[in-house]
Amino acid sequence: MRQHVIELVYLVAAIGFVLSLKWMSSPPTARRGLLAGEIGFGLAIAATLATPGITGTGYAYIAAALFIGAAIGVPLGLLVPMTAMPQRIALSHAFGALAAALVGTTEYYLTQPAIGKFTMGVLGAEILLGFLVFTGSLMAAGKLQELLPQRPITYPAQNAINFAIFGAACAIIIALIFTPGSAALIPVLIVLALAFGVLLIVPIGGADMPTVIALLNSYAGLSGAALGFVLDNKLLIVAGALDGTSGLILSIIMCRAMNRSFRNVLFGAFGQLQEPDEGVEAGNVRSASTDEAAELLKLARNVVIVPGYGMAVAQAQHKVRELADALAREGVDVKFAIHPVAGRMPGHMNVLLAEANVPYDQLLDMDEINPDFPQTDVVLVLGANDVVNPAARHNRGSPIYGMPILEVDKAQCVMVVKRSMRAGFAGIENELFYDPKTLMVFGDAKAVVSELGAEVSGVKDSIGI
Amino acid sequence: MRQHVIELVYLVAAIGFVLSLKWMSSPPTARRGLLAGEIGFGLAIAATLATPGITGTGYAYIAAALFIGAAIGVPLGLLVPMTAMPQRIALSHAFGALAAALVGTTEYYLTQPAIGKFTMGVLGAEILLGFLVFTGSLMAAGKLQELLPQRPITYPAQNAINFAIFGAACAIIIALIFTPGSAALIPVLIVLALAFGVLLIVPIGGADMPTVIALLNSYAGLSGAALGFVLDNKLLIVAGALDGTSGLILSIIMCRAMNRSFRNVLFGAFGQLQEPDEGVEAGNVRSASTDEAAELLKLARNVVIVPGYGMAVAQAQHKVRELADALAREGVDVKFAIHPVAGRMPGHMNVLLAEANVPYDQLLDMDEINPDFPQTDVVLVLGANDVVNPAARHNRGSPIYGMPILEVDKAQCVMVVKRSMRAGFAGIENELFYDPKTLMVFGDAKAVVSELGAEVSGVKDSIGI
Amino acid sequence: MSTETIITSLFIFALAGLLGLEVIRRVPKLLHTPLMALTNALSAIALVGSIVILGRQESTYATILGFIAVVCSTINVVGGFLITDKMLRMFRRRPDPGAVNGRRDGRP
Amino acid sequence: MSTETIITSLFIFALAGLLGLEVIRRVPKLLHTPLMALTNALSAIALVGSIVILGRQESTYATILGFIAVVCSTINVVGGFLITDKMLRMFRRRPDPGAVNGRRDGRP
Ligand SMILES: NC(=O)c1ccc[n+]([C@@H]2O[C@H](COP(=O)([O-])OP(=O)(O)OC[C@H]3O[C@@H](n4cnc5c(N)ncnc54)[C@H](OP(=O)(O)O)[C@@H]3O)[C@@H](O)[C@H]2O)c1
Ligand SMILES: NC(=O)c1ccc[n+]([C@@H]2O[C@H](COP(=O)([O-])OP(=O)(O)OC[C@H]3O[C@@H](n4cnc5c(N)ncnc54)[C@H](OP(=O)(O)O)[C@@H]3O)[C@@H](O)[C@H]2O)c1
Repeated sequence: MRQHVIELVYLVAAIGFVLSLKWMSSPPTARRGLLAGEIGFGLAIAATLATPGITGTGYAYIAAALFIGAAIGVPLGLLVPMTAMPQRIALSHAFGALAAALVGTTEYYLTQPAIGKFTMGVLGAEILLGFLVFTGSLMAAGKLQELLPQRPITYPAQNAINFAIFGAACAIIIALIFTPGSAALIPVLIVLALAFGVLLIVPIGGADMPTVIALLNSYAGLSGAALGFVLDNKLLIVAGALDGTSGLILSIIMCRAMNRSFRNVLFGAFGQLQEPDEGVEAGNVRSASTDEAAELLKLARNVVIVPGYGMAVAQAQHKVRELADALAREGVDVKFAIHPVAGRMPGHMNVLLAEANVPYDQLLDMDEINPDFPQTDVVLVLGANDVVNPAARHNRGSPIYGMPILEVDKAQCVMVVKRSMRAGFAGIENELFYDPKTLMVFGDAKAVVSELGAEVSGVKDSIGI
Repeated sequence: MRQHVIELVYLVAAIGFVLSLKWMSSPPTARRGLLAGEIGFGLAIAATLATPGITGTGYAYIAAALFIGAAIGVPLGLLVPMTAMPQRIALSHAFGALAAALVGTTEYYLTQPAIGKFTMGVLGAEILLGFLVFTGSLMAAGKLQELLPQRPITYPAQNAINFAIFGAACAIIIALIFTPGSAALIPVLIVLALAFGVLLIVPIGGADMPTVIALLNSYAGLSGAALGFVLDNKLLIVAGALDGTSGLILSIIMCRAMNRSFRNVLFGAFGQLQEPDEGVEAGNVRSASTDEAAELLKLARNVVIVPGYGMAVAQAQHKVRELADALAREGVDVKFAIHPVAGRMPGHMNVLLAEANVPYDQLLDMDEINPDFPQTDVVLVLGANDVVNPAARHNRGSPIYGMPILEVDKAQCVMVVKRSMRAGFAGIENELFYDPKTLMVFGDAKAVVSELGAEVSGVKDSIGI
Repeated sequence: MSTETIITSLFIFALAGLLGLEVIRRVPKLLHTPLMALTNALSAIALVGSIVILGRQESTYATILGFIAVVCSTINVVGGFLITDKMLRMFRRRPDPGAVNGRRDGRP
Repeated sequence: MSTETIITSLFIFALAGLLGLEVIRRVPKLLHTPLMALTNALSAIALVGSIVILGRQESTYATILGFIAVVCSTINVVGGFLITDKMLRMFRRRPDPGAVNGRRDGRP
């Protein structure tokens, strides 16, 4: 009876989860969505605590574990800066996958050898996926945090080795299906899964990490659903399916925005260290001081600001907002152009600019803004590089060839703010910087932008008052 | 084992059903949606025929029943004219509900008295809903086909009687829950349900019939899902839930388009016979011949055609298309304005005009076209009445007060084609007809429109050649 | 029906209902009539229940009611799919170039 | 796990997956980062499995693994919801009148 009430609560929680994601469809309803998710989660936990069979010590342990988890989770939630969000998300995939994998493993030891064939198959897949996502996500987080080399690491027979490991893991699962009692196979499976997770990520370049994270998210969802099958817990199945489709859709969107195929991301070793690209003639570079740049900005009728990863690194979003406001007071029409893969995470620039109180309806998507560039007086490229690289349009040899870009080179004048002539995440040269209509303004994005802001509004004050 | 394969096929069928509805989201994918539905249905039937326990005679009977059903269904599908679609749909709800109700009843007799409490409750609800929808839909079809009086029929203590019947039915279900063996109660329940279905529809006016049909659709879906609970058939549950939500959403959309509440539709006896509305002064009516009307149409720069139920009755859609083409050849800009509840069914006008090959992107929704009326030279109202009645805007006493309308009275000139000064479905006068800028062109819509078409293109020929 | 089955059924009902809400809300007004015809056909899936009842021949009573039920459902499914098909065939996006010049009158 | 349960689970998985596809496709690019944080938190629902394992104390082994699992999941759920909340708070539609005139610099 009590079990049935618990399951009914799980049903309510599942509906809450669905509504939660549904309400993420627009900013005004998103907070309601968060609430629905929280309520669903809370109900599910409360119901679970009423499960028959939990002992007194059990409750003590649970309380301790919940406390420790919360003590780590709260600072992780509140203190992690927005720029580190991709690593943060990768890290939490690692935690989540580890938890699911451990539950699966424990479940195996508690119920073996009386495990049905199908259950054993699902359980094996769950353990494989769980531990794979665990190390894979750790690797991804390491690369993003630049603790590990971002460049893809390739070695001979890489694919062969990977396939061999994967094959061995599958063979173990098949063996377990027929002799579920061979408990000794489980540690082997776990080691193989851990190794596979590492090896899978090693040859993938940092630029593809966000896609990989979304894919790992999808796998984590699958493993959660598999756990639901094993524990006959429908809430886990629903949550896993939702999580899995979310990861899948996000990775598809990212691949599409970069014009790459899945296979490519997983096996292409995108961004391999390249010889300096011959396609770009290292012509003259025109650079400008912030004074000159500010003057140009003030004279423009309209300015489009293109933020990129550099803005995130420099934490320049607040200064950007101030500059935009100052320009608006000068009567300049200011817009923001957001490339779908600018930054390191889908929606990265949106979150940062939202943090700086830029209203979200002033941020324009690539498709909306591209037709406007020919009529734009000045484009201010702020720490963006790959997403404005014209090589994507015409240089068939470039690794980013075919990726849709922000066509800033069609504007009257382009100002690029970055610290050096170094390449962006894809590791390739950008001919835009050598274009005669491009002005480079070297320096840290935050410093440059705050100077620009001061100059624009300062000059105004001396005239206006 | 075989049972499990059947269930897996049902899963595939359920996915087919979902995709089927999903692909109805745009005309280009809609035919694929239909195919998905058909494949799913076919698979489900094929799997069901493999159910263990079906006898040889059983197969013979099944073949015979399928044959008879198809022999009736094919002509019903191919021959029913588009204008009779609402009745057709009501009628098939009746068939569907009857089938579900009969299956539920049989299931009761076959398994009683060994029926669990919850199952009995669901079964009782299923039988009640099924038979209720059966007679209710028959009544609705009768009203729409004008076999029954369309005016709402009210009598003293109507609501009290309805509640009493409903209460009695609920009491019987409760009794059955506690003594599932009292088989004699079932016929009583059935009779009450049948009576309730009739009495529920009697006081509802013809104008509300389409909403009622959508609601009955929703009930039918619920009863199908309930049957799925009883038979533990997940495919039935999925199909029932989809059907139920579809009916619900359509009835909500209709209610919203008519600015009415559900309660209102079910208990309001909308459209009660009214005294001739004092709000309308029976002023002068200007009428025109088709010659004059054709002349005016040709002189216009732009014409908006507003089709209504009269166009459907007169089957004038092909002639309308010809007229529109003729006007387009004269250089007149022709658009169609479709009110959400024009006709007798959601999307009614769209289907008719599609039948006449009017491309669907030339049909404008109310919200799109309303701002254009002040700049429109001539509006041609073709057998529409309630949907262009300005009383909805300002006459608080009118039963259609608050319903959003096509604001044709804001155009420069309005031509109304109908047979007489009679009222439309809501049974109320229309002051638009007395407006000085309105010209009435009396006659059957098809006849008038073909004359107009002839005159417009005839005159053109005599000038052009 | 065990309590477990009931809860399972409720899960499926809730998920399918939410899915229905999502999916059907996206159907444009344009296609509401075909949608009604299509759901009509799909809801005739109660046919699978009546086929089993009719086929198992457990009592005369069941046979008679099952027969009627199979006939009714078949009418719906056949008619419903045919009508949907007929309607969907009619929807065209752009006029074919000839039609604008009146060379085709659009009659079926 | 009986075959019946498996089929039920497959139904639920399929329906939830379809629902996920429908629902998540509608999330605008703008909200993709909060979406990732939110699904992160929700997927930590594996917590319900680990709570039971930890609570039942069926073996030392189970207790240890269960403890780690509960801690990991709790980190995710708490962190995930907090981050989502933090991000969603930041989204504003229109600049408040004062902000345009630079009276507020938008810093948190
Ligand atoms: N967003 C996603 O979801 C996603 C997913 C997958 C892949 N990616 C990849 O990530 C890349 C995103 O492109 P992007 O144009 O935004 O960035 P980017 O190509 O990585 O370029 C960033 C630029 O910012 C500059 N920079 C770094 N720190 C700076 C600072 N403190 N001040 C000023 N400038 C600074 C760097 O130049 P200096 O070192 O000279 O300063 C660098 O060239 C693409 O390659 C994309 O494919 C993104
Ligand atoms: N579409 C839906 O989903 C839906 C749902 C619920 C309710 N309704 C109700 O249905 C009504 C629809 O409004 P409507 O403006 O389309 O139609 P209407 O108000 O019913 O008016 C139709 C008009 O067409 C004229 N007519 C009939 N046969 C004709 C013929 N052969 N030739 C020329 N004219 C003819 C009639 O006038 P004469 O007799 O003088 O010719 C009548 O006034 C509304 O009241 C609406 O609320 C529709």
